[in-house]
Amino acid sequence: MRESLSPKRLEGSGRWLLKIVAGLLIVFFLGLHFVVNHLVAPGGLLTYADVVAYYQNPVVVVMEIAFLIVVISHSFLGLRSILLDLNPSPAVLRFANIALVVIGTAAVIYGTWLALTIASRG
Amino acid sequence: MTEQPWQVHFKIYRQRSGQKPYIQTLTLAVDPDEYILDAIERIWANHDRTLTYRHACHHSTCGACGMRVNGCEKLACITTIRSVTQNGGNLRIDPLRNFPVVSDLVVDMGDFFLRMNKSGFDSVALSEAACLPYEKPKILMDQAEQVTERLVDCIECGLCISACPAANTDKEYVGPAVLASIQFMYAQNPSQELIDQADHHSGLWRCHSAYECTQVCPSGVDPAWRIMDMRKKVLTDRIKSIFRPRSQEKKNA
Amino acid sequence: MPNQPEANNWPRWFDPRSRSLGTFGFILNRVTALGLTLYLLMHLVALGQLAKGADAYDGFIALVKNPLFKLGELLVIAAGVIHGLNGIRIALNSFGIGVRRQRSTFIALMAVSVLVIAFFAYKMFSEG
Amino acid sequence: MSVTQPSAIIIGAGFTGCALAYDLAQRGFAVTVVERGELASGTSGRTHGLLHSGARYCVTDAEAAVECIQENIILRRIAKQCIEYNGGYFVALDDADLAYAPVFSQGAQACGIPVEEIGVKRALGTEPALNPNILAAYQVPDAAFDPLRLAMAFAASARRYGAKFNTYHDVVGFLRDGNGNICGISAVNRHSAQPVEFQADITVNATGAWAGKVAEIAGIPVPVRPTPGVMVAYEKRVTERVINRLCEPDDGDILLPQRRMAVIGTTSFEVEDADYIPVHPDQVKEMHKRAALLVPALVNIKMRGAYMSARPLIGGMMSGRSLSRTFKCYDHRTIDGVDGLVTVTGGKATTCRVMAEKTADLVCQKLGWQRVCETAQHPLADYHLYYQSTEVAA
Repeated sequence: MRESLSPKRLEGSGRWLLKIVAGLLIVFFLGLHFVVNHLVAPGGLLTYADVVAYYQNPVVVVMEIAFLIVVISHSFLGLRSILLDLNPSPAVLRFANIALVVIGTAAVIYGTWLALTIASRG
Repeated sequence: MTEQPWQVHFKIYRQRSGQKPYIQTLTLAVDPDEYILDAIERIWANHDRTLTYRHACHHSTCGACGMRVNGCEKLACITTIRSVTQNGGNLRIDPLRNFPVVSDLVVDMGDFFLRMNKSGFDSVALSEAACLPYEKPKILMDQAEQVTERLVDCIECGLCISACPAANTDKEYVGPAVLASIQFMYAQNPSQELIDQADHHSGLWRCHSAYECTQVCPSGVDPAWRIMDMRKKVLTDRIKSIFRPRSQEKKNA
Repeated sequence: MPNQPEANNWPRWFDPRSRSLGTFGFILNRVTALGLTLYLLMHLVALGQLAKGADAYDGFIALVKNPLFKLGELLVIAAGVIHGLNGIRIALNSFGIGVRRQRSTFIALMAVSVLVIAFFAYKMFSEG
Repeated sequence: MSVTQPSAIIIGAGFTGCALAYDLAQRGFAVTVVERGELASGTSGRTHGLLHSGARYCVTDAEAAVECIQENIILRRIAKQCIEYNGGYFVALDDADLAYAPVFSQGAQACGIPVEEIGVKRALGTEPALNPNILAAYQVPDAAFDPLRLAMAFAASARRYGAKFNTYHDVVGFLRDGNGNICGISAVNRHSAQPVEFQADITVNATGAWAGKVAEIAGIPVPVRPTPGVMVAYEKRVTERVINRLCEPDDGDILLPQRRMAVIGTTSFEVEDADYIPVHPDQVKEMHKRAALLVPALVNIKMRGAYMSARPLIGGMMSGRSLSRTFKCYDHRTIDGVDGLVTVTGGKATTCRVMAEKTADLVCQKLGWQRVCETAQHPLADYHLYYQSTEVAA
């Protein structure tokens, strides 16, 4: 029997649900972002000093990092989903899996570092 | 017919097996209310005996004559010429997409039928089940007398698979008709096996909600609705299974 | 040889000819998804200027104040709004909610996006 | 005669051809089916889809009626996968119909068809769309079937026993041995335009309405006249059961539910060539009128399609409907002195299995092959598998 007829679970309900939940969280955080941004820095974050001041609030730091994590998760799961649409070979998919996890983790670490760095400059 | 016949330019995809395709042009006087399949049959009978095409029932119950008419998937047997072109207009006829072309307008439905078979698709069901759940017919008489059967709506014509943007690139995607069949069978008799057939990367989660399948379906199966319904069922089942005690899990498996 | 798409025919994802409204939804979502991902990565790199200190960042802000960058920024907002609203529709549909009204929902949400985008455009360009 | 496996070529993959392929393959033949188009793309695919109880013919053609009820029972058992068995009603619309009722009832009973008079009230209660002015109603075991899938189920079963199906192969000539007997055919693969030859101990011409044309290639006359009739499909399934008019077989006397549709049929006239038969608008109009007599609501329901199907009626001096509808099986050795060719034609969809059985009996007898028919005993293979075997074979 051809392998195509035996289901593989490269993207099952779990990963898919994660993408949707992350997507909905983005909407939530984006709303929160606008509200907090408006309350904390009504004039916008157009200068370095503004940004640093903004990051003095620990809620902001936590929120921005969480936002980054859901955005990265959603977009990278989405990228993987698009890749799956192209019916990749197992080797390509394995490479993509590793690449996405590595880049995603790196982006989150980098973002976290950046946020903490700015916060520490207050 | 009171109306004058129309002059229509047929542009038909032609391909001998293993050779390069080309477009054959043919101008025909047609009755605008003539069905496209009848026109094709006439072209074969009177103009070009080498043309190959699939057909059987000529009234949308067999699903053999699916083809693309001016780019859009149609059952040729119930599509009138009037509905797709005008007098002096063009009529482009292509084979379905996402199926291997055997020759001209004939595509190989083998794997698709095998997948339908695997989903356990039953072409006859109780009347109650054969319709879409959201349009259940009114029970017109006492229930006891109304135990009737029905040939179900899906005629396995493949139009939905041809129109689907996901099937367009992923040859492993089982496609709308098969997922609809799984939903249909699951609604009648839920089983873990059917869930497993749907819940994988080439199944339910490959759908990207373009709703083309429902748009082109000639028999109102609404495959997109069925895919979404099956998603709901799979997600509910998976979430429930987290809270289900292990002993019960075994029982259900 | 299950479905047999021609090789490398992904460009057809973006070909709406003789397709229905649903395909426009699909195309919009895919284009915006790719655009936003690209933006996300660029954004992260650009914000690295913050770490370099005040001068670097303020210089960067001055750069993005030119109209071309503003247009780009508007595109990002537009993509975000479209992808977000459309995404909500698809998420709801996937839980079986409003599937049969997906067409009208799509039209309504896109109308809302146009309004929201117009609002942002007005706000951004009127403030100079 | 031979201890080695006998071989057979079957020309035509309609109901008869597919059923015969199954029958012969099950009896141990190496079967090759050659078909000009797709499976069931001639008359078979375009049938009304009525699995006759036989009641339609119980007065005018008892022989056909008996065959029908026997095969009805068998097919309901072996081909359940493509039959909706809801039964049918015969309804009287006027006094003439009412006068026909006793004859009908007696005829049906004589043919062994379980017929039951049900009250008008009950008929209208179960089929509310029926003309409220009906005068009497009888229930019979009619059923509706899916034409293509019935052929596919037989073909899938044949494949299980090794039969090979060559669709899109045009027969262009017959191969002859030294004695002028037929030992095979030459054909053209229409997919590739390549010529191809098949050899076999026996060739069966199962081309129905085209049997005359195919036999003509071998210079043999077969008196078959294509006798088309029109069918009109409507957008709505107005009844759950088959509705027949209680009268002698007539135009537009059967209304059949099929999936979401209702299909009314049919007419009867003769043509020379069945390759392309235009749909006559006046016949469609006539059907529309007749359909409205049975179910008045059809007047306002959109037409979905109209099509022509050419029955293979066996010729003689009489024309049209009065011909017997039972099939005929010709051994061309006894009629024309040409061995190796058998023609089977006539009949109807409901009786395709028994036609195949009788033809296979004749073929076995000719070749001295002693195996009996078992097709009535086992359910057919799932029709989906017709295609699967393509791959296995390839």
